[in-house]
Order: sequence, then structure tokens, then C-alpha cells
Amino acid sequence: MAVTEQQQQAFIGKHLAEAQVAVELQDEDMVLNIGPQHPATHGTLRVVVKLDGERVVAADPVIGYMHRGYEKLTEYRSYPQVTTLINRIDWLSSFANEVPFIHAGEQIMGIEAPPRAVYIRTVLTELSRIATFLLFLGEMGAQVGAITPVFYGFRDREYVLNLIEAATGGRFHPNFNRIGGLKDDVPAGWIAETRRMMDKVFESCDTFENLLEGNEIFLARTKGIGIIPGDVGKGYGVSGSNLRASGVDWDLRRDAPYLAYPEVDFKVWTHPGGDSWSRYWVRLQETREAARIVVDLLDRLPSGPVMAKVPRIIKVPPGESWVRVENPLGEMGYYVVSKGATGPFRVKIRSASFSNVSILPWLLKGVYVPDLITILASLYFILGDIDR
Amino acid sequence: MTAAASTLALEIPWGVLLGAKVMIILTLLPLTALILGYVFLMKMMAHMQSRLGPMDPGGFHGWFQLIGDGIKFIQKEDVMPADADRRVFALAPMIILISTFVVYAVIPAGPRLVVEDLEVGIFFALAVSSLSVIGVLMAGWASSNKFALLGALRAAGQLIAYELPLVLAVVGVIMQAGTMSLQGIVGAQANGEIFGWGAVGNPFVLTQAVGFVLFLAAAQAELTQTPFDMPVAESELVAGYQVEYTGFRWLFFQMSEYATAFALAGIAATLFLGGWYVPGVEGTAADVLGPLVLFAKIMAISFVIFWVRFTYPRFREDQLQAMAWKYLIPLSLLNILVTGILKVVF
Amino acid sequence: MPDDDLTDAEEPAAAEEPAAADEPAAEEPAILPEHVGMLAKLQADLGDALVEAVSNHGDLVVRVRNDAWHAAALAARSRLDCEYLSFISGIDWTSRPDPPNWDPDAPSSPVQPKEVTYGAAGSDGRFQVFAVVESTDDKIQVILKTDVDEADPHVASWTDVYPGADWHERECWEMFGVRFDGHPSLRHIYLPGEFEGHPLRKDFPLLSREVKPWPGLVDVEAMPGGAGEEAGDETAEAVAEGGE
Amino acid sequence: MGLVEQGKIPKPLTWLMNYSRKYSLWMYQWGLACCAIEMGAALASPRYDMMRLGVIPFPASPRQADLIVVSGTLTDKMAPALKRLYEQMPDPKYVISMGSCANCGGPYWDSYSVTKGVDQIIPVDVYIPGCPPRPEALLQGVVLLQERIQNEEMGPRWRGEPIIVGQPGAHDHLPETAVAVSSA
Repeated sequence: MAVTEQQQQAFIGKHLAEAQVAVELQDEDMVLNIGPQHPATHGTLRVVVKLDGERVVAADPVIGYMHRGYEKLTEYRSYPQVTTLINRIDWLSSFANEVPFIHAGEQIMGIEAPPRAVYIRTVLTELSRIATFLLFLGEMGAQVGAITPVFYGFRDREYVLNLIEAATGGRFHPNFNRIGGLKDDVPAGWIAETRRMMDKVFESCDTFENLLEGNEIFLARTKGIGIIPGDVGKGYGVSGSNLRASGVDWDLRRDAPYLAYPEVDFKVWTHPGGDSWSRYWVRLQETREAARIVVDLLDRLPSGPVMAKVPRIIKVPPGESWVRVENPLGEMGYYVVSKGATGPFRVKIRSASFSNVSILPWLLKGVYVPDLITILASLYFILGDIDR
Repeated sequence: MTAAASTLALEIPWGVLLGAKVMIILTLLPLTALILGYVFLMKMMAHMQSRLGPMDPGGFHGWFQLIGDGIKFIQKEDVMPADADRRVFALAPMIILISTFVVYAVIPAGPRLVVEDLEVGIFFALAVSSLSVIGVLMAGWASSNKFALLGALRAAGQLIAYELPLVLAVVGVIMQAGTMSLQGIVGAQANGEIFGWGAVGNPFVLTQAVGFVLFLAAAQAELTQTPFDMPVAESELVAGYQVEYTGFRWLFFQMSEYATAFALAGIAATLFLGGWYVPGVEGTAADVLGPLVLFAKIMAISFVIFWVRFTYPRFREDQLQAMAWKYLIPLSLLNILVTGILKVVF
Repeated sequence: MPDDDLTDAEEPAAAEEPAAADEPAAEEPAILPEHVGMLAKLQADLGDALVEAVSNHGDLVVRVRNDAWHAAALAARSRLDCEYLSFISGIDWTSRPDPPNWDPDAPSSPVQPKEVTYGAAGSDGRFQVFAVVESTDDKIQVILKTDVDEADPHVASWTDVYPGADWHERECWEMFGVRFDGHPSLRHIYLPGEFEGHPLRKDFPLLSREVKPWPGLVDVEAMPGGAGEEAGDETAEAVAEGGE
Repeated sequence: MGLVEQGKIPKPLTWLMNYSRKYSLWMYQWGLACCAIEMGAALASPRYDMMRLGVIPFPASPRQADLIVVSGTLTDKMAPALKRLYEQMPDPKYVISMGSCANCGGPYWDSYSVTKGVDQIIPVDVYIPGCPPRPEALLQGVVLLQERIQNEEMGPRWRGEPIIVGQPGAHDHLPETAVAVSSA
């Protein structure tokens, strides 16, 4: 992992020189255009790769096929409308998307959500983390060729979606957060049901572990593939599980506490490997950890209201605020600038996948085409989160 | 039908007989492909994934699914890429289908139930089944698509690498049976003895267990099924060499894939599990029971093939080659050596 | 969020006043104690190129001169150990010209104030480029800002300091038209190559909005038993949720 | 073939051919945004299991597909690719537009980069509203499409004429719901 500054600069310099010319190439090299619609890119990423046989000489990811102009659209919308919209950035963990934006608004307004709301937010954030990672665990198998895990991933994810739906009314895009709290309290019986479902989550984690971890082929396909040294990852802004899998002990839930995380005792999993296998392993452990956090929080759920006193029409006073949180995919942040209107003046959305994927030109150099697929799968990005 | 054809051979003109044989295989080929596809691809896979698989088509557990697929693919537009080498493009699926088709001719299903009992049956079967490489290469090249070309080259490399362990795994059986005729091998297993005890015969799986496993592994690769499905790897090469094929041409690919699976399972059942032979049943009764027994064995072997297919991730190209050259081939050579020594000793 | 107090909310109002290019701490938004050391380190490297610094909601915001943008990155990276680049982006501080059919009374159409004001740490022009860098070891972050000339928007590229700046700068160029000197290739990143204009500039019109400010309004029905502002707001929110 | 083009084929044969097409919808997954995950859930989640209806999600290549489900936001940058891909599919082919974005732009109706509706690019057979539609909605969309296919006449299809929903005459026999929802 120890990469000196000089080495890193050399890497970067080379990549910058080469990655740019990937599109115009000589005749002897084969140029393969993977995507924008390709089974491996789960969405609309396009990777133009220059091949020498099956080895990638240079790769140039082309993004923007899912660019919807979020930052412009937020300028035309009121705060509740923006909340609706930003559910759809990282569509696998919509609830977690809302939290930082709502926080930014609350911060500028100087409002605090009641403790019960904070706890429920935390629980729901962790539930969306579980839902996201369960899909990842299955998807990872599918991308290296094992079809069955993805079905298990979808099956077990359904349990968690049910919980989110029962609490928020939205299976996919809850739009449950309000500035000052939550739209509603959780329904009766939800807590007991959630506890029961967490047992299922532990079970399915074991299933994935059994299916893939002991599998020689899976190990051969993922170990040592796509190594991101921690220093390089940081320079590219790689965050979340991807960075923790490179041995960087950094989790915003612990290091920049928000929600109810300071009151929970949880372990931040890291793995020194930095390869695809480490990323898989870290996410597997984090799924379990998230389930533990949920159970822990449910035991101590405070009572009280779920909504602070806020005016009916939200007008955020002038000011600006930068809030970043640890989303399932990594560091997600909103830089909200308000000028006192019913809508934000400017929202800069810092999404995790954008930075996570920006390392691809560096990472994909010299790998085989099958490894490219493994790397893409293990980085785990959501196209909406890249392009916004 | 086959029985009738064989017994009445003297009275039927040669041309009619050949026609009848071709017709029989032509019916068998899609039928077996259908059965494997439906039972394993549609239903078994679904149940392994805690799903149901097709239920609506046909009303009862989706039995109509693959028949419907067949009729539908015939109705589809026949698209040929503008840059394709048209003749080669059209010929490729035929060659693959024919290579499967001919294998069917030598697999015995009963004492008299065999289309052609060749002296060099097993040799012939393995030789023609490797013809499919040419079809694959033709398909990949003619499609004028980079994914297809990559897939075809992967397939060619893989099929050639695994042809060797496939043949070498069989050599042990041939040595033990002392014949290359498939009927002869069934006979040898029926009359064979294990350590002097011959009540149930000697299915070679008992003495050639290593060969059996090697054969299955190599067959898996021949079929380009997971974990050796690099040539058609969906998440990488979209559909590999088949990427540009539509309608009935693609149907041929699919059909030959499953028919080949059936054929290779049939060869494995014949070589290692005793084929159609049922202890104590002879004559016409064996002609009736034999196909059933053989079918059951084939299904059992196919089950394993597809089980692995739906469970395992796939190898990378270099790992796959390493597996063939570093493990399977030396192991099969060792198997031959040991078989030879034992053959001489006992 | 929970550790924020109400006084924090007041401070941007102060920072909003026209930017004065002198040292901070003249106004009440004092530098938080934990930021003093960080600021001193940056100050040592940047000297008078550091225009203004404030603590905003617990984050240190530092504005540097345009020509010191690259030096600021180096300083943050070497002095503060901020190896992690969160993002680079821009902001257009001018107010948006309202579309022709814009209804300022419609609750779903936020109307921004017309006068041009600036945010934390001020600005002296229309465009600003800002970035967040973090240190994963020391768990600190700095928000760096710099002003960009409106007529010829350009600033130094960070690609040689943070490799990840590559894509962020391409995005910023595409969205605001800010050139990054020294960037290896400023190409379109999100939009097709033939796209014209820079969408995040405030004067870039959304054509659909020009035609019809808010299509959801046709669906609004009077709330039973409710009239006035409250009901109107609720309806608008319901429309926003239902329509999207 | 001439007979088919004139629409003169025996009823049982028409029935069989339609029935086969209806229950053999090989589906190309054009997963774009949020809806793609719901489409994935409809296919892969045992609770929905779209394969029950004879929708086979295997083909990775459009050449082998009959049905394309456009699920999610189509951007102007992506639109040419969709057009091209649709043209690569062999006839007869069907399109389901899943979700508000694919139907009309949805929440991005005022965006500068989003195509406001897939039907500007390719003809659509069934529209499924929702943001995203639940997997059940996609199942119903498939069932509606199947009803249409079952009642299809071979003649126009083989002549390559576009089938227009709601056109008087050709599709009067369709169930009310099919027309209503598919043109909603």
C-alpha cells in the first residue's frame, strides 16, 4: 500500500497523458466500446477501452448518459420539491440521500429535529444501506458469472424494502424527511417486525458468505484485481467502503458525527487489501454492522414527537451550509446556498459514485477485459449518483 | 421406430432407410434440446433461485414455453449485419448443428437401438463434436462485430484446450473396455467384474472415477457453460459469437447447445454409467427399457452439468487455460498411465 | 446537525455584506477555536493571497486570490494533510432573470431576491470556484473559494495536486464555462459534444420553464374546507410529490 | 408468405403463432434509472418473478429480443443509442415504456438534458405510469401487452405496418383496459 508521493505523481501524470487520447487511437490496437448499454455497466456507463489482445491498454469512461441536470433543477424548485427530486440521485438508497440535504436546510434555519425523528432517520438510513448492499452482494456474483446470488440479493432486499415501505409509504423513494423532522411516526408493530427482519439479514449475509467466500473461482477472480492504494484513492476522492477496503480508516458516521451515530457503538470495518475482494468483504461486514446498528437503535428508540415546530411554508434564511454524510456508496454531500427564498439558490451535490468512478482510467490500465467487469462491479456505483 | 428400422433393414431400400434415420435424429435433436432447456434452464434454475420459472405458457407449469420460443423465433425477422460475410454467417449455425446431429447417430439406446454402430464409435463422436469450433469461429468472424470476434477467439482457444482432456479422459475407458465401439463399451461394462464380482457388471465410473470427473469438467468447457462460459460471457461480451444472430439462426445455436449437452451427457452415461444396460434384462425388453434407463442417466448427468452452471462464477480466460493445461491434462495422462499399469497387472 | 446551535444560523447574514478584502474577525463570525491553527498554517503559506476566512457552521471557509488557487491546494495538501479531494465546483452569484410566464405568487415557484448578495467569506464578482478538501487522518476539512473574472473566467487547474480534480474541473468548465489553466483536456463530461451554453450559469434558460412555468398547477384542486396560504402550500407540496 | 401478407391464414395457425409470441417475450432490459431496479426486482425477485408470464430476460443482445423495456430517464445523450438499438431488434418487436421519465420526462420535465418521452424516439406499445412503478405495475403492463399480441392480426404485422393503438377498426376487439391503460 505504501506508495510514495513521487510514485503517485508519476502514475497520475501518465494517466492524464494517456487517458485523454483513448478515443483517437492507432489502427493496430483494437478499440472496444463497452456501453452505454451493456450488461456489465449496470446502467448507462460507457467505457471506451483500447485493447491489446484481451489486455486493456487505456480506458476512458464516458459518463453523462444519465445526466439530468439536478443542480440546475434545484434552483427552480422549493425545498419540499427538491427533497422529492434528490431521492432519485442514488436510487438504491433514496432515504440516505435526503438526510444531508435536510440537514443542510436545518442547519441554516437553526432547527433541530426531535430525538425520536433523529433515531428513526438513523434506522431508515441504515436500512437503506442494507438494501443497497444486499443488492451489491448479489450483483457482484452475477458480474463474475454466478447467476444465482443476484436472485438471493433481490429476494432478501425485498424484506428490507417492505420495512421502508411500511414506515414511509414509499418502497423506493420514501420522500419521508421534512425540514424539522419526519413526515410521520413509524407504524405500530414496525419495531418488532424490523427486529425480526434483521435476523433474516444476518442469515442472508451468511448465505452470501457461504456462496461466494469459499468459492475458489470467485477468489481467483477477485483477489488482487483492481488494487486501489489508499493514497491514490484519496487523491481521486474515492470514499466509503471503497476507501475503507484500501485500508483507510475513515467513516463519516464516526469521524464527522451526525444523526444518532455518536450514541451507537459500532465498528468501522477496514481491509488492507484494496482489491475487489476487499471491497466485497468490507461491504459484507458493513451489512451486518448496519443490521446491528438498527437493532441497537431500536432498543433505545426515544419517545416523543417526530416533527419540530417549523413554519408551514419553509423559507430558509440566507446562508450556506456544507453537509456530508456517509451514504452506502460513500461520501455524499450537499453544499446548499440559500438567499432567503422558498427554494435554494444553489445546491452543489457531491455524490460518491462520481469520484469513485473517476479513478477508473487509472485503475483499468493493464487489466484483462474480464477483470474490468469485476472492477466495475466491485466499485459499485449508481449511474444516477455519477451523473446526477 | 429405430428398432423397426434396424430389424427391417434388409427389406427397405438404402435411401429410405437413411431418410428414416435422419428423420429420427431430426426429431430427437430438438426434442432433447427442449427437454433439457425446459427442465433445467427454465424450471430447475428457477427453483434453485427460489422462483417458479415459466408458469403461464400452456397452462401447466409453462410446458409450452420453449415450444413457443421455437415457433416465435421462426417468425422473427432474419437480420444479417450489413458488413457480414453473408455465406459464412448463414453457414455457421448449420455446421454447429450438424456436428451435434452426427453425434446422435452413434449413441446406443438399446441392444439394437442405434442408428450406426461404428467400430470407432467413440472416436467418431468426439471427432465430429469438435467440428463445432469451426462453426463458432465462422460465426464470430462473419458477424463483423468486435464482441463476436472476441467471443469466437475465446471459444476457439477454449474448445481446443479442452478437447484434449476430453479425449484423454476417454482413453482410460477405451483401454479398459478394449474397444472403441460404444455398443462394445456398454457390453464390456455389462459383463465386467469388479474384483471378481460381476453381479451388476462394472460401470466404469467405479474404476475410472477420475476419468469421469475429468470428462465432465471438459464437457462443461466444451459446452461453454459456466464456469467455462467466457465465450458467451454475458456481463463481458454481451453474447459472444452469437451476438449478431437473430431468429431461427440463433435458435439453431441454442438448440445445438442443449442438444450437445444431451449428447455429451449421453456419451458420459454410455462410457461411465453403463449406458442402456439394465442387469438381467435382455432382448426386446432391453430395447424398451434401455432408452428409458439411458434417458434417466443422461438426465442425472445433465443435472450435475446445469447445477454447476447455475452455481459457479466463471473463470478468466487465462485461468481457464491454466486449468486445462496445468491440471486436467496432466491428471488425465496420469489416469491413462495408472489404467495401463492396472490393465497389465490384472 | 444536532450539535449546531441557533447562533450559527445568524452568522451568514453578517457574511453577506459586500466583501471587504481585509482580514477576517472584524465581524462577529469569529474563527472557531479549532480552526485557528488550521488557518494559521494556510496563512503561513499563502500570505496576503488569503483574502478572507470564516467559520461557517463548523467548517472553515477560506477565500484566496485567483492567482493563489493552485498554491492554496498545495498548502492544504502539504500543511493540513488534506489528501482527500471532496469536490470542486462553481457558483454564479447573480440573480436569475425570471422566465416570461413566471408567476411569483405560485407557491411552487421559489423567487430569489433580485439584489446580488454573496455567501460566506464573500466574493467580489459573479463567479466563484469553490472546493472542499479533507484530511482523512486528522478528520478536518477546509472549504476553499476563489473569485473568477466574469469576462474571462479562468483559474489554475488542480489536476497535478489532486488527480481526482480532472473530472470535477471538466464538470465545472461545462457548467460554468470556467477554464482551468493546465488541465490536460477540458472536454464535455455530461453533455453531448455539440451542446452549447453553460447550464449552471444563471442566465441559461430552461426552455420548458419558459413555455410553461409549472405544469403541475393545472392539477391543483381546492382543498376541501381549507383556503388561504396554508391550504395552498399543502396543495403545492402534494402536487410536487404526486406529479413527480 | 403472400397469404400471410393478405391476412389469409387459418385461424388456428394465427392463434398458435400469436400464442407463441405472446408467451415468448424475450426481453431486452434497457435499464436506465431507478425504474431499472424495479424492473430487476420484477425479474429477479422471487416475489414477482416475471418469468412466470413467459418473459425471458436472457438476451444480452438486442438481436435476440422481442420486447424492450425502457425503464428510466432517457437523456438526449442516450437517445441516439436507444434509437440504434431499437433498429437492431428484429421484427416483430414491442416496447414498454416504464416510469414517468420514460413516458414524458417525469420529474425532469424542465431539464435541459432529458428527452421528454421515449415515444419521441421509438414507438411505444405500453406505457406504465409511476415513479418508479411498482414491479406489479410492470407485470400488468406485460399482461396488457400479451393481450394485445394475442389479438394481433398477422397481416399488418408481416407487411411491416405500424400497429397503432386506438385506431378505429384494427384493434376494436381489444379489451377496454388494454386500450385505456396503454394510451394513458
